[in-house]
Amino acid sequence: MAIVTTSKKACSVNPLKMSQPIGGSFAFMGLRGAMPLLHGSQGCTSFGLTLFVRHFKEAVPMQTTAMSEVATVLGGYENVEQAILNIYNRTKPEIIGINSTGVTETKGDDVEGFIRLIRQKHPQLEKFPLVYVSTPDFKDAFQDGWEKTVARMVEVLVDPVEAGAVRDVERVNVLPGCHLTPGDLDELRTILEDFGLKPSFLPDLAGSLDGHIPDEFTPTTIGGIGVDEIATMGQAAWTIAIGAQMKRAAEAMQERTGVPFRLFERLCGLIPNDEFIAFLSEISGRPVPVKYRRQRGQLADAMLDTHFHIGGRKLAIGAEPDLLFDLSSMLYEMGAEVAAAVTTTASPVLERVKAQEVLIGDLEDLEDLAKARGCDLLVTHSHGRQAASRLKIPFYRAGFPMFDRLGAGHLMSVGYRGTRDLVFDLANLVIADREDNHQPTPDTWRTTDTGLQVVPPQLH
Amino acid sequence: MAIVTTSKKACSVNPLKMSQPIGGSFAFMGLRGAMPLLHGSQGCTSFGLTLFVRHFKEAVPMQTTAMSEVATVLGGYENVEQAILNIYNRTKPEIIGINSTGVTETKGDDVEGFIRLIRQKHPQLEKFPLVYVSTPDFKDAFQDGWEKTVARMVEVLVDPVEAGAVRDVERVNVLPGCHLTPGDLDELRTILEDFGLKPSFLPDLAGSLDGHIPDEFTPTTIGGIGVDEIATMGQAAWTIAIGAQMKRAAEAMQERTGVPFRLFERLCGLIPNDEFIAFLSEISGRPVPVKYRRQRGQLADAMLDTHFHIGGRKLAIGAEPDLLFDLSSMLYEMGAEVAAAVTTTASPVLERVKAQEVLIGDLEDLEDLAKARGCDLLVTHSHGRQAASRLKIPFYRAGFPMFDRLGAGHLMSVGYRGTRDLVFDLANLVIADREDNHQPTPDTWRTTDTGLQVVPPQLH
Amino acid sequence: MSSLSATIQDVFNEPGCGKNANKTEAERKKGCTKQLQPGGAAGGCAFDGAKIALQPFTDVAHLVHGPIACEGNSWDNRGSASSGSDLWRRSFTTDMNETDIVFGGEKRLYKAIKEVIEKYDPPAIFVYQTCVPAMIGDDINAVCKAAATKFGKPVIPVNSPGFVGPKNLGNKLAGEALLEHVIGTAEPDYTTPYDINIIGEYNLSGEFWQIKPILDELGIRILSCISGDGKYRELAYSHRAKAAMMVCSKAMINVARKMEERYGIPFFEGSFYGIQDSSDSLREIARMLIERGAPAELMERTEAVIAREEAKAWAAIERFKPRFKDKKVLLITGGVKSWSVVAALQEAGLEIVGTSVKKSTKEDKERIKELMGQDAHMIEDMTPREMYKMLKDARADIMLSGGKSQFVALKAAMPWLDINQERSHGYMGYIGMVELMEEIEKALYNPMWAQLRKPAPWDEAGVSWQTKAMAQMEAQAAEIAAEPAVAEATRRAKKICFCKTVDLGSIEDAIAAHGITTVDGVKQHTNASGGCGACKGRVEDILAAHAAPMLQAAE
Amino acid sequence: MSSLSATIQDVFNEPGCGKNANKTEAERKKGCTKQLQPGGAAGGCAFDGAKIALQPFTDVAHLVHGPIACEGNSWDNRGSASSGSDLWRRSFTTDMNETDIVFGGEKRLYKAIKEVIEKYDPPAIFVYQTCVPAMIGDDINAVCKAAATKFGKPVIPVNSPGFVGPKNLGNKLAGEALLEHVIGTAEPDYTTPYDINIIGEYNLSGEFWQIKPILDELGIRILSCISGDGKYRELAYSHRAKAAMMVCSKAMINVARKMEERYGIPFFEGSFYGIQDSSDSLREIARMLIERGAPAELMERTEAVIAREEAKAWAAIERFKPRFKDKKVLLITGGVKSWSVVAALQEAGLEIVGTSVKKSTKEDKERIKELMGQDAHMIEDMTPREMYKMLKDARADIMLSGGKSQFVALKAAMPWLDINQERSHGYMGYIGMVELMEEIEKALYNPMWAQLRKPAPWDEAGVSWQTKAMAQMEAQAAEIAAEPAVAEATRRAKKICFCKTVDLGSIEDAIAAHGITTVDGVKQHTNASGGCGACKGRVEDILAAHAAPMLQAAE
Repeated sequence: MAIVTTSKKACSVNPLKMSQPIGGSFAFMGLRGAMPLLHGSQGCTSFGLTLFVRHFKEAVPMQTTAMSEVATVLGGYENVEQAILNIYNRTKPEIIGINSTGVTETKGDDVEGFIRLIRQKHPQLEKFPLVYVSTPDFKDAFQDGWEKTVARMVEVLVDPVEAGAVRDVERVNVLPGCHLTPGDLDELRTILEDFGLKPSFLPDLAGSLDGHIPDEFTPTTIGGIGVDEIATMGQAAWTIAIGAQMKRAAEAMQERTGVPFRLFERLCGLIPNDEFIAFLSEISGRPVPVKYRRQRGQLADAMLDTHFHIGGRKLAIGAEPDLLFDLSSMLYEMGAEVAAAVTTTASPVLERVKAQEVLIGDLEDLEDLAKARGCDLLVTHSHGRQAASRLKIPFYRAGFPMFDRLGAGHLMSVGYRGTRDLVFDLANLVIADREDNHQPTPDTWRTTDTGLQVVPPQLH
Repeated sequence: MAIVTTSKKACSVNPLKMSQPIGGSFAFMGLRGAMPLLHGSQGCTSFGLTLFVRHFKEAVPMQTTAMSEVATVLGGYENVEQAILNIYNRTKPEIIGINSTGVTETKGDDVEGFIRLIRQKHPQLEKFPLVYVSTPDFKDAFQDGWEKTVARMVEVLVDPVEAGAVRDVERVNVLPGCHLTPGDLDELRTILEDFGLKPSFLPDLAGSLDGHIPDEFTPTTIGGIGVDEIATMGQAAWTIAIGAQMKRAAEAMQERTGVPFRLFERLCGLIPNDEFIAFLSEISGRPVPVKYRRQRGQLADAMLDTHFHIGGRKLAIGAEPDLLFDLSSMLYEMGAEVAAAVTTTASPVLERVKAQEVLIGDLEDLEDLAKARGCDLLVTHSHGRQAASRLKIPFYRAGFPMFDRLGAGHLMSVGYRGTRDLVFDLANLVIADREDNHQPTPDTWRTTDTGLQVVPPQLH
Repeated sequence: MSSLSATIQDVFNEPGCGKNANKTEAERKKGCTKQLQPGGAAGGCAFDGAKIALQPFTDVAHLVHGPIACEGNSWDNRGSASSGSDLWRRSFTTDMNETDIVFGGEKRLYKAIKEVIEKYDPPAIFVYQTCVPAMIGDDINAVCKAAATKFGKPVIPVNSPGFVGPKNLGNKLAGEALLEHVIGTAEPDYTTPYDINIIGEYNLSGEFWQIKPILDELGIRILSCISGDGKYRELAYSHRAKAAMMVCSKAMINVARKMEERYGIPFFEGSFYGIQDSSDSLREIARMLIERGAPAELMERTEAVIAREEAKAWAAIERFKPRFKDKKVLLITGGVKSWSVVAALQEAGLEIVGTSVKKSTKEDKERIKELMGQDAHMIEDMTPREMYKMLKDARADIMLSGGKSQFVALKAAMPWLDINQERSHGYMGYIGMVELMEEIEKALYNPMWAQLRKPAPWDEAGVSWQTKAMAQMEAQAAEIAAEPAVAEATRRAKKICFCKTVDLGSIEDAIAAHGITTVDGVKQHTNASGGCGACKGRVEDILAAHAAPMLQAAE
Repeated sequence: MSSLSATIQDVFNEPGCGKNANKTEAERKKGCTKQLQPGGAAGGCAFDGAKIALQPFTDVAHLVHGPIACEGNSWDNRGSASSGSDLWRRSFTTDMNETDIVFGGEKRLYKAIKEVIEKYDPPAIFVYQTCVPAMIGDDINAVCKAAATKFGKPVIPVNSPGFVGPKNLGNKLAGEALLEHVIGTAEPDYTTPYDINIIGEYNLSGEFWQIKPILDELGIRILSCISGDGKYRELAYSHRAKAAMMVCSKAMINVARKMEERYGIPFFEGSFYGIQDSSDSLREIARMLIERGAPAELMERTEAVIAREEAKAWAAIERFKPRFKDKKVLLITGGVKSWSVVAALQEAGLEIVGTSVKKSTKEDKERIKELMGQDAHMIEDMTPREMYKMLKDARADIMLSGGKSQFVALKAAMPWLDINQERSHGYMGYIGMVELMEEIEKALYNPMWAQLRKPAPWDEAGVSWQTKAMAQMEAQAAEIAAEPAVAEATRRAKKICFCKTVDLGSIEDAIAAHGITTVDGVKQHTNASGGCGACKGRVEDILAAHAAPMLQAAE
């Protein structure tokens, strides 16, 4: 039972957190033909855009209402209207997804009201899918923006289903948290299909941001789930929500359509995947394919091989709540000590992190804790690179953004296979660090006379 | 057109090569219930065994005829007989695969003759599968041992098929070279099955050395292809041979059963996989699944992302012929210069390596060449680690053995996906090296006045 | 009028700026606030611009006052290199929460400054204002002043909320902050007749270190580089320089001009991209220093070094000539670079088949014409599809551009090289130009392209997205060509002013109808160039094209 | 009799070896060549043993004369650490080809020596003979001699072809090479009364550096360590040491004993594994040095250091007590280690539920009984299935063993720790023992085990392979227990001698029938222990068990 505390600092140093509006835009990127639109100053969009481009190494669609100082004061109706019209006319999207920002929330723009007005004024937009989500920058974090936006998608885009309607038993909705990569979604799709299930992912970043070469020049998203498919998600037999952040959307789905849901808070590690695979076997009525039996064995074996290196490690981890919970739990189960855990925002999973304490803080906090507690493995997103080089401990990049390495979209942590590759990568990182930095020398154990309790760092 | 030369040194320093008998034993490890047996002194087996155990982190079955000095002189009949009987009685194998070694070849033991005699003497062994292959240590290399052994398996274990016999159009034989990992085989199996084909892998290391937890204590191989399945391989519609080393086995198969074969010399890279997938589409009569269309796009995109880092690299590569040809060709196609190429044994593919010269030599040769030619990327097996640390250039481990990192069995280089992950790994290695060792400083370009032709190393 | 508005107006009055010089008083008053188009904008904001300009000061703590978006989404994203402190790479932000919005964020800001000083003790703190605290009225000037007094340390307010305008406005607002609060607040230990400032150079990828050894060799001391690898104290005493070089015309011209005005430091606009430019800049630095009292022999030494470096560079480039024979380059970049690298590329045997002039001044364009001839392809704004067509039509072998257009080129399987800020290679000075050649050679000859251009074997020829796009465009072109009326309609339909959506036909009609000869005239009648002003050049070209026959007619 | 055979015979006459001491003259003559069983052997060969013993000499070039298998399949596979040269990690081999086999490999070997000297100029070269050149009659002694003369550098032949016997024979043959060619060929610059040799210590994972600081502190100089982190010159003058410690009883006892014989250097057999052993060894070193002339105060200083280090170690171990309460350890290792770590583990609160005695001497077993009581589980050779049962039956919480049995433990989801040569941690001396505790704690409390022991949810309980295996064994056991005749038959069917396949019943019958009281007697009647001799201990135990009632009966 971890104690969750919040940093008391006035100054955040080396933020771990990113803002919630771009978390919202990120969710819209998983819809087909979408244009995410931030209602704010153009910097709000351009920073987010740059972050996504650096992470995925892809052109990413994202627009702005380009609020000027004057517009901010007068209210942004005109900007929202003009932005929607411009996008609608120029890029011919299938949906525009709007998130508010700090600027427009401070003023208090009634964007839902604006949209009603715009639909009235422009009949061509009457039925055009427009989803708006309030996501001020000065509250919550990236993950919250995703959470709220997906929940809102369900509320706005899924057709209600009457109780007792016939369901398609093979159809399954999957609501993935923002901590899953396109590679994770590809893997989940394969697994579900191997059980004969037909999954609908909302959102589906695997279709849009998996780094394939597009079939045409289009300024909106390419791939992703279509608005038409979303509308019919109420016909599915089950909803699978992945990550606690997706409970809200799953509940919305259930409320709207009666589709029952099962929440998997984690999909990294042996037991979580046992539960997942058993569940799929149950709902599909099919036995577990040999492939997954073998993959399970491979994971168990990988755990045995790697536990010598991961076990006993003092982990410092900084990540958004669901990723933090998932990775730190897996590493705890491999024998690592979760010595420093920092996150961005509140979540019910935090108190179940296998650490004494979880701090809602920044990377300075993480670095200080890692140093004070003698951590010897750092896991966080690319912004941790400076801390890692100062701490001189092995650094595993996890989460968003990962801008200083390639292939971020294809990293996997879900499934037996994803977990297997992850623990191999981590162990190899530790082994390489040992070779590079901790070779024994004649002076390694030449301690001053302060007692054996002071064990040299390379002994851990 | 590379010129192939052989090192003239009397002393091999830091060998790249391993011996052919253990290459033969390795092939036997891909059969179910097999016990590979080396006819030689017990050291011949124990060194090989240790090598496999360190690579796979698995208990590996391998036995020895334990030739003593006296037995060597007198001839090894008794030892072979006793070894076969002991193995047969104790471990209840489905097949015993015997390779000769330098010791017994120097004496000139007629093992085929021994086996005939043993079968006569011990009726219980009359029909018991015993495959013998001559593989003296003082000739050829690991890959050759595999090549000869698989060809011999075909000759001995596959039932002949009469011309005009009905074939199972869905059945495909796959003869993988020893440069493929269990992970590669798993991937190939998935691909073939996605085209509705039923593959038989000979040998099938994926079933035996993929690191799964076994179902029972058995001293022989677990998993792998069964002797019964091998016998029926003549019913397949096609044989796919992977790596030039497998041509011999494929030809043996064709001769014995009439099954036509297609040789894929490479399966790493875009074009080789285009050819492979197109071939599968052709023989299966099925369109290419969306999954592989998307994977192709992902690979193309990965190539674009990574070519900035791989392009222009001066590659030093040491590997057995087929792996050398495969990886160096792929890297050449990504813009790397194959500046130093060293291999272990002769092969028709060598002269098609995209280098000026291919040397049959050792890791000292590779290190010297890499130094002289300013190479900045080293690719070879784990024994290259010392050279890499002296050269201070990024080091990618490829081939067998890989004893200083975990997960060797799951590394992939085949398929769009395997190539994609490989180029990401390589590019990230280069990026990390750049960050760690080549950050610009005020003195980086402070050249002495020797002309701009002398470009500092970090400019490459 | 608030002090920020005044500063902004002041910036837009900048006489050193070519663009402003051409604007009417009224236009200037509007500043840049109008040039952003909802749903169609892409660039960064003023805060972004301010941060870009100042962040390369390495020993300063850069503290961003605002909600997490401004700093949390953007930090550690620039490739400037430091030879000393790494404090500039750390990120500091007040990460304002809802309570701060309601009750004001000044207290938090003050506490944040205190924390930064206690923990990191920097020589100075730059405090960046952003939109939200500006909206709720946080007075960062007052907070900074109070903190500076309390902690005895410079705390510099940088008033640059994002919504006041685009990046280049932010660059200038940053410059204003330096002028108002920093420059002239310290004295160097000593001065020499060889002291210069470099203004607007960020030392991306450490590329300034490609040219600095030459300055060192000549005994020329960089008193302050604003801001690449810069230090606060150097900045504070930079007013004692004898001369200055302004590297990027748009970014901090106000700093250069006002330092000339206030401290009599003459400056010139130069570039270290390209061999000729590097030599010109070195000469100009020497000339100015001599003018300000340095011994005349400096010029001889400079010429000697230039001769030596040029010889070495040309010799090094020589080896690329056979490799570059018949190779064509499309150059998509802005401003100075659009022509400054052209000469070197041409010397190495590359043919430049087009260069973008989106951000170029009239002078830039003249230089391009000089170098590439009257028929130079000068490319304005293009859609990705158009850019692809251009690549194909011009039969270019490689595109050099900034990161933004990279995906167009790459996805079209065209060799591409980053020559803007995100690149990891330095291309400055003589050695940098050789480096550029090397990279071009690598990109051009990468065997990958041929593979990527091949369609998958199961795709029918002609159904790849590129061929589809091309076929579509060619069909349209054929249609147009076949029908003169359609061709004319198409020509006239070409959009000239994107902000106000004015096409060529409307402008031509207005010119013909009203005998307009000025851009202002066109604007009055058509509203073209009434937005961001970017199309001014295009309108001028149209006017020129119409003036010629009219003049002829008049003769 | 060739010189190699003579050497082998000599080695088997080794009076220092407990095993040999118990053998008859005839048995000794057979040497170890008989103990390998075709289709049932597993260990390394004599060449392997020689290389293991000598390779830790760091500045020597180790050149293997043979086909690629001997060196190509095995190099760089040991974790010895060096504080200086890394030459020992490079691999040199003649990689003999078919032509060499036909025409002889001596020329190639000579050329290889020349190449090594030209390229690496080592202080000496060790040349290892392997099977194939031995078969074809390559005379490496002659080649080494010629090369040494020609190049003026020691070239030491190590006659250790694999087929002459197992690893431990190779260890001794390596020792013979040192005795014959190296030791005594140089003089140290100076000597001190505190000079010792350490024999048979390989500095795996650098663990000797866990104890060396203490020797340094006491002023005890390691004149030569044979061979961990050793240097050739030190080895050459090692005959000037005042005393020696022999670390591993089996490996190089011939070196220790013959150095005593030739140079009067007394030695003792000691261990630095375990706290008590470390202290005993330090005391013994001090005692011997004092005996050889060192000042008596050395003992006081030694006692003081021991007291301090023990106190620190026990204090450090204290913290593991609550963690180790009720935890049971199964120790599967050989020789000295089977009891030397027991005391420390027990002191930390661990219960040792079994220890293997496969390679243990009678003395080792006595020590075990002392420590663990008469009912100590002493485990002989076991099949993996039996080992698993043992783990379960003894309800052990962790197994400590060498790498070979790891897969049994791990696949059975049992915590396991490598305490033999492949481990990457050092466990020597006081600090090493604490380190061992840490590793045990880590392994014991890893939450992974619980997960791995859970069957997959879709497996029915009881169908995992472990449960299947257990059920099978339990069914058998039940069957046996239910039927006394079967139980007795099973008991009697237990195999005692694996080489000659002799079961317990046959031996008991022979003892009963012939009143046998000696192992030799048993052998004559049953052939048991007529092979490798490993079962000698088991036969002794059977004799002892039968002797007791007989004695009682006689009373």
